[in-house]
Amino acid sequence: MTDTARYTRSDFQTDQEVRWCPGCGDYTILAAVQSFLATLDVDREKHVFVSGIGCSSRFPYYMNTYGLHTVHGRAPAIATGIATANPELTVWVITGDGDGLSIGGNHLIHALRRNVNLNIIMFNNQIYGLTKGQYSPTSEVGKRTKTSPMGSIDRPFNPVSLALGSEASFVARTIDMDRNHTIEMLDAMFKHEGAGLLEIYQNCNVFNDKAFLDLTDKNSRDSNRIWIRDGEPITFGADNEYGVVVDGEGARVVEVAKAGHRNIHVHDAGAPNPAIAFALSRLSYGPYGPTPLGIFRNVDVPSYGHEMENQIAEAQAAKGPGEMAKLIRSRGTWIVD
Amino acid sequence: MTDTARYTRSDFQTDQEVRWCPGCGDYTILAAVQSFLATLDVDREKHVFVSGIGCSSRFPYYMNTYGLHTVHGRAPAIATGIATANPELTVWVITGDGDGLSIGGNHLIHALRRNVNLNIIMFNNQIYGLTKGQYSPTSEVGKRTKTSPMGSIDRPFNPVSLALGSEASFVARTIDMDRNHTIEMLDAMFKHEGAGLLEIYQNCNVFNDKAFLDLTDKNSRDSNRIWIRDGEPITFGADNEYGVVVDGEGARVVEVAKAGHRNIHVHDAGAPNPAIAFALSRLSYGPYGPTPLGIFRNVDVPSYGHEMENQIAEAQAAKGPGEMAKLIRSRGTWIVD
Amino acid sequence: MSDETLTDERPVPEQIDDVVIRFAGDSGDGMQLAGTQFTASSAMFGNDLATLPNFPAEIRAPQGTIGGVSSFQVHIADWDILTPGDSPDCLVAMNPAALKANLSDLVKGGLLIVNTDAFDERNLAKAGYDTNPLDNDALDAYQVLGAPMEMLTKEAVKDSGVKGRATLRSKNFFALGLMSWIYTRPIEPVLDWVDKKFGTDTPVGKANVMALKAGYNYGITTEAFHHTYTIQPAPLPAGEYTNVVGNTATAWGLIAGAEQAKLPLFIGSYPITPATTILEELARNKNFGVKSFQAEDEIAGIGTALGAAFAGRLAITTTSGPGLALKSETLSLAMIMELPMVVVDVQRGGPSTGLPTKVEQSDLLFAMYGRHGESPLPIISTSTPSDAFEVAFEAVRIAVTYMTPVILMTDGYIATSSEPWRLPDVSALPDISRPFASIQDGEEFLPYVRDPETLARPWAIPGQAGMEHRLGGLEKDATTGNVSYDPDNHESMLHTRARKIEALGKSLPEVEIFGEGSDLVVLGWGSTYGAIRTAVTRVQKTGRKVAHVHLRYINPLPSNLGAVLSSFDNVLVPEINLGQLSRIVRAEYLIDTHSFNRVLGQPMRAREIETKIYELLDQEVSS
Amino acid sequence: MSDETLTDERPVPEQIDDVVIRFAGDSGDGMQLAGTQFTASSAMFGNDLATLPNFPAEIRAPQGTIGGVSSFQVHIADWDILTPGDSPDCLVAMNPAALKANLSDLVKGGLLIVNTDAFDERNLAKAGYDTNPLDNDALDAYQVLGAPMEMLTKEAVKDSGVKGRATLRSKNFFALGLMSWIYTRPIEPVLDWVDKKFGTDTPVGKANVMALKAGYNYGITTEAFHHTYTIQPAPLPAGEYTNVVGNTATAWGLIAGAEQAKLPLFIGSYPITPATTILEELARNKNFGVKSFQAEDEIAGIGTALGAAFAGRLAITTTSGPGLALKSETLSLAMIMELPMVVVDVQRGGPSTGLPTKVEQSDLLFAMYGRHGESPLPIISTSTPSDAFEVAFEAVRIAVTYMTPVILMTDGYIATSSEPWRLPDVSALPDISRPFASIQDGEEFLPYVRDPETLARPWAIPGQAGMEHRLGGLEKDATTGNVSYDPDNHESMLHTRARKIEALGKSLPEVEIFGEGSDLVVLGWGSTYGAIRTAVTRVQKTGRKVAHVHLRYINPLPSNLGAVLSSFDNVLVPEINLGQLSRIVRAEYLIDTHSFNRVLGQPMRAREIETKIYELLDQEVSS
Ligand SMILES: Cc1ncc(C[n+]2csc(CCOP(=O)(O)OP(=O)(O)O)c2C)c(N)n1
Ligand SMILES: Cc1ncc(C[n+]2csc(CCOP(=O)(O)OP(=O)(O)O)c2C)c(N)n1
Ligand code: SF4
Ligand code: SF4
Ligand SMILES: [Mg+2]
Ligand SMILES: [Mg+2]
Repeated sequence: MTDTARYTRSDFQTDQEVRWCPGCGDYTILAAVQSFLATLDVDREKHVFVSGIGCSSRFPYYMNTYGLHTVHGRAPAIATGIATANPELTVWVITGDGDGLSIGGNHLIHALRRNVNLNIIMFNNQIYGLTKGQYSPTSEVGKRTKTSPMGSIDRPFNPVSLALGSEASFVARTIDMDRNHTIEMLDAMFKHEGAGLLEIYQNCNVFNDKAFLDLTDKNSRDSNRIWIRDGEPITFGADNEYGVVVDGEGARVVEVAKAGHRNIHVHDAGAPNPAIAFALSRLSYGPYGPTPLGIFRNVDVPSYGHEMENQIAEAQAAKGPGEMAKLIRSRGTWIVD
Repeated sequence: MTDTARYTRSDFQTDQEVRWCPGCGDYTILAAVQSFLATLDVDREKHVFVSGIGCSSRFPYYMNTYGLHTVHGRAPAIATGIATANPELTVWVITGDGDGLSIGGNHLIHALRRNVNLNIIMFNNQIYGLTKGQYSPTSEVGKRTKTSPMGSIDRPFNPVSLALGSEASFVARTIDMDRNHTIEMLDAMFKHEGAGLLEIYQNCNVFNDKAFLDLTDKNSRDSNRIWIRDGEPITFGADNEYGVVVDGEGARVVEVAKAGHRNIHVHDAGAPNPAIAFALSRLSYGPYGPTPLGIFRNVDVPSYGHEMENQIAEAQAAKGPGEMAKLIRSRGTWIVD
Repeated sequence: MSDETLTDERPVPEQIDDVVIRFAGDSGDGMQLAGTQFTASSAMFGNDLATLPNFPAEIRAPQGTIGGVSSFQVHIADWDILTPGDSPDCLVAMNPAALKANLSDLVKGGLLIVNTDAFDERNLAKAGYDTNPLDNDALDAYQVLGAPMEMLTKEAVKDSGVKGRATLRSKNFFALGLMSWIYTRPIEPVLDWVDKKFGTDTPVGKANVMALKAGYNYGITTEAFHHTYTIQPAPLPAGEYTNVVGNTATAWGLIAGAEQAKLPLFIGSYPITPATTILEELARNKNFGVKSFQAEDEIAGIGTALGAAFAGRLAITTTSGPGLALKSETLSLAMIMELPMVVVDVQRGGPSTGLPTKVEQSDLLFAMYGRHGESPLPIISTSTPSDAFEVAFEAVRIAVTYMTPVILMTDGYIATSSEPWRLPDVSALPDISRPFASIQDGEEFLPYVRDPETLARPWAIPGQAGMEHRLGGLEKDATTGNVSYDPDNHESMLHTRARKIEALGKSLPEVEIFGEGSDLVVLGWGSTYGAIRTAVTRVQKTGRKVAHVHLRYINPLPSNLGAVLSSFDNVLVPEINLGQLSRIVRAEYLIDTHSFNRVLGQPMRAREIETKIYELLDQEVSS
Repeated sequence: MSDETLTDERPVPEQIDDVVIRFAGDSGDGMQLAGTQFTASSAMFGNDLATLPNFPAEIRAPQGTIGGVSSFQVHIADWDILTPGDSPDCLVAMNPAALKANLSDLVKGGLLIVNTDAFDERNLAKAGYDTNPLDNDALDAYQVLGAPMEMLTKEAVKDSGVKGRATLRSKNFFALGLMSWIYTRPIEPVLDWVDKKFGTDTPVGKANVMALKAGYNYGITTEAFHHTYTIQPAPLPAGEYTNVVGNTATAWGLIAGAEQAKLPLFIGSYPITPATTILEELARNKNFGVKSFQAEDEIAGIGTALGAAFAGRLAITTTSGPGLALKSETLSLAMIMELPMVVVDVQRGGPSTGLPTKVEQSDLLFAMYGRHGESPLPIISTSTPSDAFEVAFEAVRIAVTYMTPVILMTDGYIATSSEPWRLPDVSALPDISRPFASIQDGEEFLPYVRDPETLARPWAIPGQAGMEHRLGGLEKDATTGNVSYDPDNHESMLHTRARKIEALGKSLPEVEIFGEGSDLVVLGWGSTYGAIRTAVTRVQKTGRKVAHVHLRYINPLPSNLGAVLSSFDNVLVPEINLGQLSRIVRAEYLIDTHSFNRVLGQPMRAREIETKIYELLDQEVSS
């Protein structure tokens, strides 16, 4: 972030009316993203926002950048096309828990494993908002919705675990209410080369209000937000009285006093092996009870877009730039006179 | 397995000519599955084999059971329909690394998270066989194929990691050449309730011969096959001179003599937390060097098919069986005379 | 407030035959509810009716703006009506945006009821009004009646227990009360509903009741509202009626079909507007043994349905255009596997995401040809909300009898609108079951040997011993069903699959002609039924000869259709698309149809069809 | 073995005009290679030619069985031929299964060359022969020439360094050598190829050369083979030629299009037979700046292409039927976003997985109507392997000029067969580039304001300052492209998108009529070109009047097509489907076409069309 910012937030606002329900968590995320982009020294026209379908996926209409509001679930694939066609661009994917994990799950995991140069923001409200309240792949077991009137029997995904199982090189989690942390995560993802996934717990006050209460309620949040920070021991609670240890059974929450401070796990987001990041992702099975927030993994891997350009450069160096006249003769010719 | 078997292997063979290339690993897997089924006390007509498209996916034609050879990538979804429609059936999914992880990745991860009562066998030959040799989502970086003449730049999936990231309750791996181990894995998966994934390294001798040489070659296999067995310390090598330890950095291979036997990790496939299973899956990034084989995870979770039946029973208990005459009157009626 | 206040001190109301009323307000104003309740009272009162909800694609578009306006139109009458009406006779406008968005539809001289409290500067600006239309001559062409509904509602509910801004939520009940007064509707059905939904003891329940009565009383006490109206009950055929919404009728028809086919119902679907409520209604009825599966996407929706069909269940999948696109590949598989399945396409505005909450008939050619290779399927369509019950039942019958997927076409208008439905005697529904395959001991099971009449192949399901068999997407041998690359077998299988559709055609009823003469026939399908029938009837009343033919079956077309159409000089085909049925009819019968296409995201209007009919008739005369 | 042995001691060969030869053997026998090399020599020799490979759907079906037979047919001639021939004049059968599978096609009296070594009991049984056809009168109708090819090959290559069973691998080269002798083909081109591929010093290279020469010499030394044939070079127009396979020509046409459109090419595709080799050919040419992306599925294939199009690249996606089904939804999005893209559909046998390695023309109606909503797209088709270059180039031109996805239809026959192609002067290819959008300072960028002639909207790409804009699948305002729910705007946009196709139509060439008269015109599209033209020419030679019209453009149809077709009494439409173009033509022009449909997974045969033409002409006469 530079201090002589070229842009202000309003440079990233469009003239389109924002059409979310009053009180929706999407508003705060929009504001955070706009504010964040204004701090960057990246030409506005180099940003591209690509979304699927859902409440969250209307996002690009509100960003005064290039943008595509595409079809349900396909944003990671379409964005992959943009990002590999032109790796000079900064490509953002906006998706929801339904868009990104239900219909779009496959494109998401493939974009992650390929390490395509994308910044993927997943608005996880644990519900289908736009279609008016059906359970999603992150809804908890037992959730009653119009399509699960007796309670959902689907075991949910943990998006962070899924991403790590998909070889993601950057995975983080934040919550809509915490604007500063959201911006911190956006910044880290932006700086990371290749594919990043940022899961944002986002409140849908119409169809799934208070889903994240454990993490947002004044009384419970301090003891439930496990901040994970690279290079720091993982402690939390109002007085950092809780901590996380990692051993041969995985990661678990302990009282620091009992476990001893030197046994508290020091987080290493850059560890080449994703095993511990995965273990941390299992501290909670959703936004219930102590739940880690922050960057789980952040490792350097060359991005797909650049790898592709490298091969072209190599091919041109080896064979010379393509010549049509040569190509059509490459299978042998003969002359008829 | 009973000793007074009702069936012999030939009861599970069909009159269709087996159309794989001579020497293909698919033959040994077919034989193993047929032999295994013959040992079970399950009526032949209760088995259903469902596949997508690929060399491996021709499998159902050779099984004298009910079967579907469907469309590319969709077998887990179609099988989900069968298994939830009738949980009394034993439903097997046969898929390949292309079919199951490329086009079909989404259905696979959703079937796993839902814990649908399916036994999924993935033939991983790290190549597209049927379309004549393009790289697949499990092919190694740098692999040269017709669609990657300068080497693939796609980072591969580790199918076991992906399955664990998808909340799978049973995940195992074996290799086509080892018939006994294959049958042992099939048996464990069959006994497990809900979704199981068995990855089988399968040699495609035409388009990707010797991909698993580290694990099959006489000279290298002993030092590269890490057998993982529930309740046992993980040691391997001709003289069990190697072992695996798990600590705050993940799992790694050590010399038992140096690390000390009591530090060797004792495998717990039934651990509710998948973190250590995931750590084990990271011991290798493919069938190169020391690679774990066996059951990574095997936990009890109620199956989707039964959960669905339970809700129906509950609904009927609460509301009585459905009556059409009542249903059409449920929104209020009036009489016109 | 005592109940006496509700004693009718009503001046004799004017008796009218029918009225079209539109409730319009902000998405958050509860207009859908007010309209639905008004409809329910009218139904109970014995009127015939038809409704048309209309809402924005957003969950809640910005308050107070044109984009955020939601409306509900209802047509009530003392005669057998078929459409929600072309233009409202009465418009309730809860705010300036609602006025602006709907005024041009109101008939000149129509009744305009406005919530004057909402006409403040902020709201006027949001709606794009420079000056307040209530203050100038902008509304001179209408009878304008204003009421400060917010103030009155707040006042009325002050003892309910509801506090603050939330009190305003009941203003739709105020409007409903007032409208009930003006149109002499009973308010008891509404009171019953509130009781069931909230209980009359809860703050919300109390507030709604208080607001409703306040609105009604406001009519009584305010002279301005003393010109009231009444519409006599319609002479509907005797019977028991319910007011049914199209998607509900579809869901019920499918359940009835499953019952009569003696098969447990399995639905694999992915939510999509405007189809979702079919899935939701089926999910609610698990006590019928219904298994409802919310899939990860549409491909899995039809995939699970296909699996369930193989397992011997009645397989259903429901969707709208974009989802139908995703089902295409698996539908072709289901076709070649010859497994029964009903695929419901609730058409919406296209292409792409299009106008997702609006009506369109533009998936017809897609349903016909939307699969690679030669992949013919039966297509059946529903004309009205209640017709959906019968059509869904019929789709099940065809699927099971002919062992084929069937595409059932409905649309966003039928899906969400309602009409009175005379309840059928469900115990008299036909048995449409077809036994599973069976073989003698030692006999070889041949999964592709067909019934000579229907050409249906046998259905053997996992669990049945001795009939183990494999199905696949590769071309199959004509008897064993094994993979066959034989050229002649392939060609013959293509013809056989086509002939199965023809076999179905032979068993179907011929089309009926409504009307006579040979000048002009209007040919329609789907939700244009009411508009076409109304238009044709009106023209007929003038003594001109014009006929109406409406299709339920589109593939195959009814056997006498070609002859019927050829017996007319003109064939007019009104469609909410750019001429899709027209194209099919042209190719089939080489008849030079007149396409009439209005694609506005709205139901067809009878008046426009009427105009078009006259245009053609007059051309005919003058030429 | 010294080179002298190759000195021609040839008796004067019989001069023939053309010959159709089919090499047939087990999938593992290398028949595709033998055929390809025979073709290459003939091409170098100056003959005109056409080829037809044919292989099983399995990678390697069970050895020795009918299902495992692979064949390669080539037609060589001293005149301008158009098809690989209906029936071979000469059949090479490497084993009993190959004989059984192909014999019925061989013309009576034709030359039959068999590898006698393969006719042992095991192979005969696998092929389903009870007795050895070489030993009885089964082959009396043919000229049978046997050679113990395996024994001779083994013997010939014994010093090559290749050992054991592997020596047998060269038997295809033995057969090739023998055939080169019989048909007086030069073997030098084959020697060159072996050198390039294996090097003549490697064991495999040596073995192949040795086997080739041995086969040739066997012809010289064995009296039985002393009746040889020669076919003079064809009087092809002067120029430089290559023998091009359809999919390669398609790939090259796309590259040429990208070059002339001044856009880097991006292909996002998922492998599928018979389209894969286009992706593979493009992947090979990264030095042209081609970015080739092997996607996770077809949806991602077109998805990435759409993204690349938005980013300002020439976007390509290639597939076959099942994949086209999966692309439907995104294709509709690309259509409404009005982004340029070429979608190549290499049609194969359907429905479902169908006959994946065989030819069919059954995706035409799917290409036309295979999207939900009103979603019109240009459709263009290629008639021959070399035509594919031009058509692919033209598809790029249309996509970029009109800002639209274009569907390019080809098929499994064109994809895999080859013909001599006179190389175009690529430096003279037209510039088909269209500048990206630009605006004046302060001007507002309006992404949906159109070019008045083409109706193309401007193309502004990320990275261009001041033109930031958002595209989506919801209906869009006619100028700003912002979301619009306005009813009239929607209807008008539907018409505008339809008019864009019409605008394209106006710019396209009219169809040309080959032939004259008014009795009968044969209307075709795609790979039936050669068969139709051959049939029509043959009939014309008898003095009867019959014409041929072949379509390159199918949507929109050429502007004069209706008039042209109406000027004939009969319109015959031969198609490898159940009448799809026929249906389009009927709907469009109300012409009662005669469909002629053969759907055998094989190219149309000229002879069958010829028969059909006579049938119609004679009916005409007698009626
Ligand atoms: C192909 C297709 N299927 C289904 C839909 C309907 N649909 C639109 S958004 C949505 C789910 C949205 O959920 P999510 O991604 O969580 O977004 P949210 O609205 O909660 O932000 C669905 C099912 C569609 N538009 N297209
Ligand atoms: C929709 C669709 N896309 C593509 C194909 C082509 N295809 C068939 S099998 C296959 C890949 C098979 O790979 P894998 O699953 O690994 O199976 P294997 O042949 O290696 O056993 C592909 C791309 C197809 N049949 N259908
Ligand atoms: S429905 Fe939920 S997610 Fe959608 S805009 Fe409203 S509050 Fe936000
Ligand atoms: S191509 Fe490979 S995987 Fe397929 S049958 Fe042959 S050896 Fe097996
Ligand atoms: Mg959501
Ligand atoms: Mg494979």
